[in-house]
Amino acid sequence: MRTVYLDHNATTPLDPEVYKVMEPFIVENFYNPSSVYSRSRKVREKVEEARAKVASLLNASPEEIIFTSGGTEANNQAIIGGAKANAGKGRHIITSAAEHHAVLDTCLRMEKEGFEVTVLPVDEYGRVLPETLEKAIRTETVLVSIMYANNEVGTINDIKTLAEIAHKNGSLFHTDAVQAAGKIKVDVKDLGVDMLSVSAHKLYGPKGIGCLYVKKGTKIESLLTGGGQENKMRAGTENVPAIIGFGRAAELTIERGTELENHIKDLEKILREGIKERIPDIIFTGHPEERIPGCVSVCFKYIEGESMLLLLDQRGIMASSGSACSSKSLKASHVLLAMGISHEIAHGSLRLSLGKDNRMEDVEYLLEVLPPIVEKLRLISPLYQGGR
Amino acid sequence: MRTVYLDHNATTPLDPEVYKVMEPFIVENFYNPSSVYSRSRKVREKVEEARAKVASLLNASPEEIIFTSGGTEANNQAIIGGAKANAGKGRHIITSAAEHHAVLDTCLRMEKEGFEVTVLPVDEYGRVLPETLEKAIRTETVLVSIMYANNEVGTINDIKTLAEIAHKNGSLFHTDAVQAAGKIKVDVKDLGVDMLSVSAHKLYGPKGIGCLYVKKGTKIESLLTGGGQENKMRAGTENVPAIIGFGRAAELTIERGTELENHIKDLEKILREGIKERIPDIIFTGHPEERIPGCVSVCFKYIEGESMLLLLDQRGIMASSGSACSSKSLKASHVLLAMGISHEIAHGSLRLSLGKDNRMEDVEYLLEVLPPIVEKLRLISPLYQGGR
Amino acid sequence: MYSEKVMEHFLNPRNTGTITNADGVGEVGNASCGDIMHIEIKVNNDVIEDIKFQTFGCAAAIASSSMLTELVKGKSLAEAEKITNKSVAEALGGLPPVKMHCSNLAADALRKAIEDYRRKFAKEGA
Amino acid sequence: MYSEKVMEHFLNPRNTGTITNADGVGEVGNASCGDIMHIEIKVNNDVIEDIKFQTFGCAAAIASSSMLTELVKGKSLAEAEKITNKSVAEALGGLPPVKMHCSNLAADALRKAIEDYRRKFAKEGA
Ligand SMILES: Cc1ncc(COP(=O)(O)O)c(C=O)c1O
Ligand SMILES: Cc1ncc(COP(=O)(O)O)c(C=O)c1O
Repeated sequence: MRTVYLDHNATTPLDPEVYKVMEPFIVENFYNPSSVYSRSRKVREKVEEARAKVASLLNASPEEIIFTSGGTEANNQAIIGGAKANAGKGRHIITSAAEHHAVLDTCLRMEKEGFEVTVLPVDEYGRVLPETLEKAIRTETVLVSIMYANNEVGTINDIKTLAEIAHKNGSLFHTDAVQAAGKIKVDVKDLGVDMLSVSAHKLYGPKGIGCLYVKKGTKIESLLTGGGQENKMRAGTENVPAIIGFGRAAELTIERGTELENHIKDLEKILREGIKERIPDIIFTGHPEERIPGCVSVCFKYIEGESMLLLLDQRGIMASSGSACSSKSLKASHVLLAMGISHEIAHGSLRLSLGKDNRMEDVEYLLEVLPPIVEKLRLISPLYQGGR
Repeated sequence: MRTVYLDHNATTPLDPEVYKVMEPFIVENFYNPSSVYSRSRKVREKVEEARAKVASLLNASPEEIIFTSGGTEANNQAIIGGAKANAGKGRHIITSAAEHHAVLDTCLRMEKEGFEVTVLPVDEYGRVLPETLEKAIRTETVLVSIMYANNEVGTINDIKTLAEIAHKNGSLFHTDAVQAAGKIKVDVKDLGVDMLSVSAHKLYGPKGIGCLYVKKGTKIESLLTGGGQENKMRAGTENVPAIIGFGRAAELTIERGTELENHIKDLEKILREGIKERIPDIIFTGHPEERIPGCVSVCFKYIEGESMLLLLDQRGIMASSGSACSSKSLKASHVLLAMGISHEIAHGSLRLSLGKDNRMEDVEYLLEVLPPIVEKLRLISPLYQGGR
Repeated sequence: MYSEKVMEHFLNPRNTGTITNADGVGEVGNASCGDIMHIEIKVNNDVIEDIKFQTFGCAAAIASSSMLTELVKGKSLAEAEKITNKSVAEALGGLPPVKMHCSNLAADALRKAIEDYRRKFAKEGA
Repeated sequence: MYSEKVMEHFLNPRNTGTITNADGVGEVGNASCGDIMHIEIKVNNDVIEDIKFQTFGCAAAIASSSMLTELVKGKSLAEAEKITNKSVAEALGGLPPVKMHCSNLAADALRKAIEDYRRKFAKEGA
């Protein structure tokens, strides 16, 4: 059966080029980079080369990169480590209602540690408006964490402006750039952020590795204590092949430049227009322009997401409804609800996220398969008047 | 040049059999196990199969296994998560002076969170004596964390007795079994522990993955918050290939049974006797019998460890001095010092740790190469009277 | 995740739609919890002669509705009322624990439809 | 980790050992910090005619000692005293930051040896 992968926001296929550089470090060069013998030192060199490549993707310095086990750990590290190390400033944290659970839940958890947390509302597109932050920020605000690009609807926040507001107030600014890195330019200097999270498996790199950028001079506590790895900021024997793969994935992202972005934008346009033409009673969610390329988030009235996904799967199409991480949960997406979409409509959400290997045929196939699926489900829906 | 790897306590080579099962999940089956389509569900099944295998190695149930990014995270999770979730019992933690930094430093860090920490002394062999624990334990002791086998000297603690003492007192018992799993039998039921940490790369599995066994009914807080992975106990997209590799490594460990243990013990005996015969003024450290197989820890008087390692490296022999993780630090091993060994002697420590691929020729080669190296360094040492 | 039976019913749901001049109509659930089940029955001599459903919800909800209609079609009202949400789930070869709540609706909707029928019938009979 | 120069000196240390009837002896460091350097010199007409070292320590410490002896052998005491720990490290092509403290010992040991010589010489001269 034909298969079409349209779930690149959940995870991306590992680039064979990335695999090529990882492979020699999986079996053959298995050495612990902290050992003193020459083979270990060579592994250490490769780890440091990878760090430089990741730094370069973000326009950071290598010393500003802490490798973590993924985006979730990077977010936890930034929030817990950043807030605790700077609690002298105050014990107030600000985040937004559209954050990934790795940020939102981690912030809320800090309430147990005596922090107060403000969850900013977002507008109908999922954006945090600068004036909302202006109003909520206080002298005691130690940390502001607002995502760069949303994983469900793709909306991009104006991080530069938001970071400026935080800095004017003397607060740290962290952004979860897990969905941004690899899709749009991520320049920590230009954004002016203090901390920024990335996950390799969202940019054609391996799973189990990510990083936190920490601007030089930023005080943060480590999350994992133990051996002095990662400049004492993240203990644990380094996941060497994954780090090396992440480095190569970062390098390939740089090499691709805006070419990939344009290719994906072209496909996305046809996908959107095709859906709009073929299927009535739909609502596209997310910002119409300020959006990462390739993310088509759409709600089909009268029907429910999981049913759609399973019927699509029957035809070899892989997509998601709401966040991949909460796909087992029965609640409607907190992101869509935060954007003011009703439960009923939010339940009918479908996220199609394009990636570098998608071709026009994939989009055409989706456009052929999706309309009858929506129609089939609508016909058995008690909410659909057309069916009565 | 001939190379002989004698640093298996630092990390082990990935078993090609393990690699074989991982490989299809690195590039081809890259799907996120939390997605709903069939290819993801197949990946999820493999993850759960791996969990069952790891559980079986430890004589645990699959639901009792939380996958983590390695031994360090498992230790941090156990200590922070265990102590915080049960702080109602009291805010006192007990650990030992011979622990790996991932336990020792994590316990000490809990002082910042309002916990009191008692670091138990160890005997000359590095063991925690049950009576020492008896004396230190109090009503408010929420958690006792004592390692199963020591990474530097190989000494095995009497976990069963120690866990009983903790339980009589109503305290949780955690053991760091990172150096035990794969080398000796690890049976959580027989040991009677509440939590137990394992790291895959120490048993011919991949780096970047480990697990924490948490006995059914044990209350613990998660360390990383976010998506609801690992039964809400450990957020983050699963490191699928590593988990599958860990499962296979566990299975191979079970299959090997005591065969490997015996092979390594035979080599170890010859290694020890050979060193004793050929080099004077040495001190073997660790317990003479209660010891994991393959770990030969020895101090050579008058000389310093790193010099030895570099000269061994010149001849293709890879070994370590003290813990791999602290090899960049300039302090003498805290484990050897805790055992009452002087700084001067502790600086001259060498750890040779055998593994499954070592053969008699490797031992013979080491025994040929090591004595002249020790002699050379002694001759330029101001502490060595033979040199004057 | 789902048993073969669940998938089979989800992909080929039986007895979907509505009945013209239904004798009883039942609906449970609401959109905020993610599932709505609507059941219509045609009753003759205390036997469910025809039954149709419409469901807004996940695969488990759709399959449960479909299975329920199969289980009760041709059964007496008394027999049909014995059907529990649990027996629907069992007939489907089990549901994932996280989805058990979805099958909780089908039998409830049927019961409401029977109640509705009884109410009308009582009136007519009176 | 180490420069080629460091490794070369570590693998083939120059001027190791002791001098019979040395004119000056200097020792610094202690075992608990992990490094001990012992230097002996033979002085003739205020020139270091011979120098030998013994070192307990890591590769950086051994290489630093060896390099120091090469740097000062044949030099006048005045010139030798100008040698700093930093210049030893530089001559070695640099040391890893974490190891800088090791080279701190070599010049100190030499200075002690020169002091020792001066003390003896002063007595004899007196
Ligand atoms: C916006 C965002 N943040 C964080 C994460 C978590 O990253 P990871 O799965 O690598 O832990 C994800 C992906 O699931 C994400 O989309
Ligand atoms: C006893 C012990 N505990 C914990 C660890 C840490 O394990 P990992 O490197 O997998 O984080 C190690 C290995 O370095 C160890 O030997």
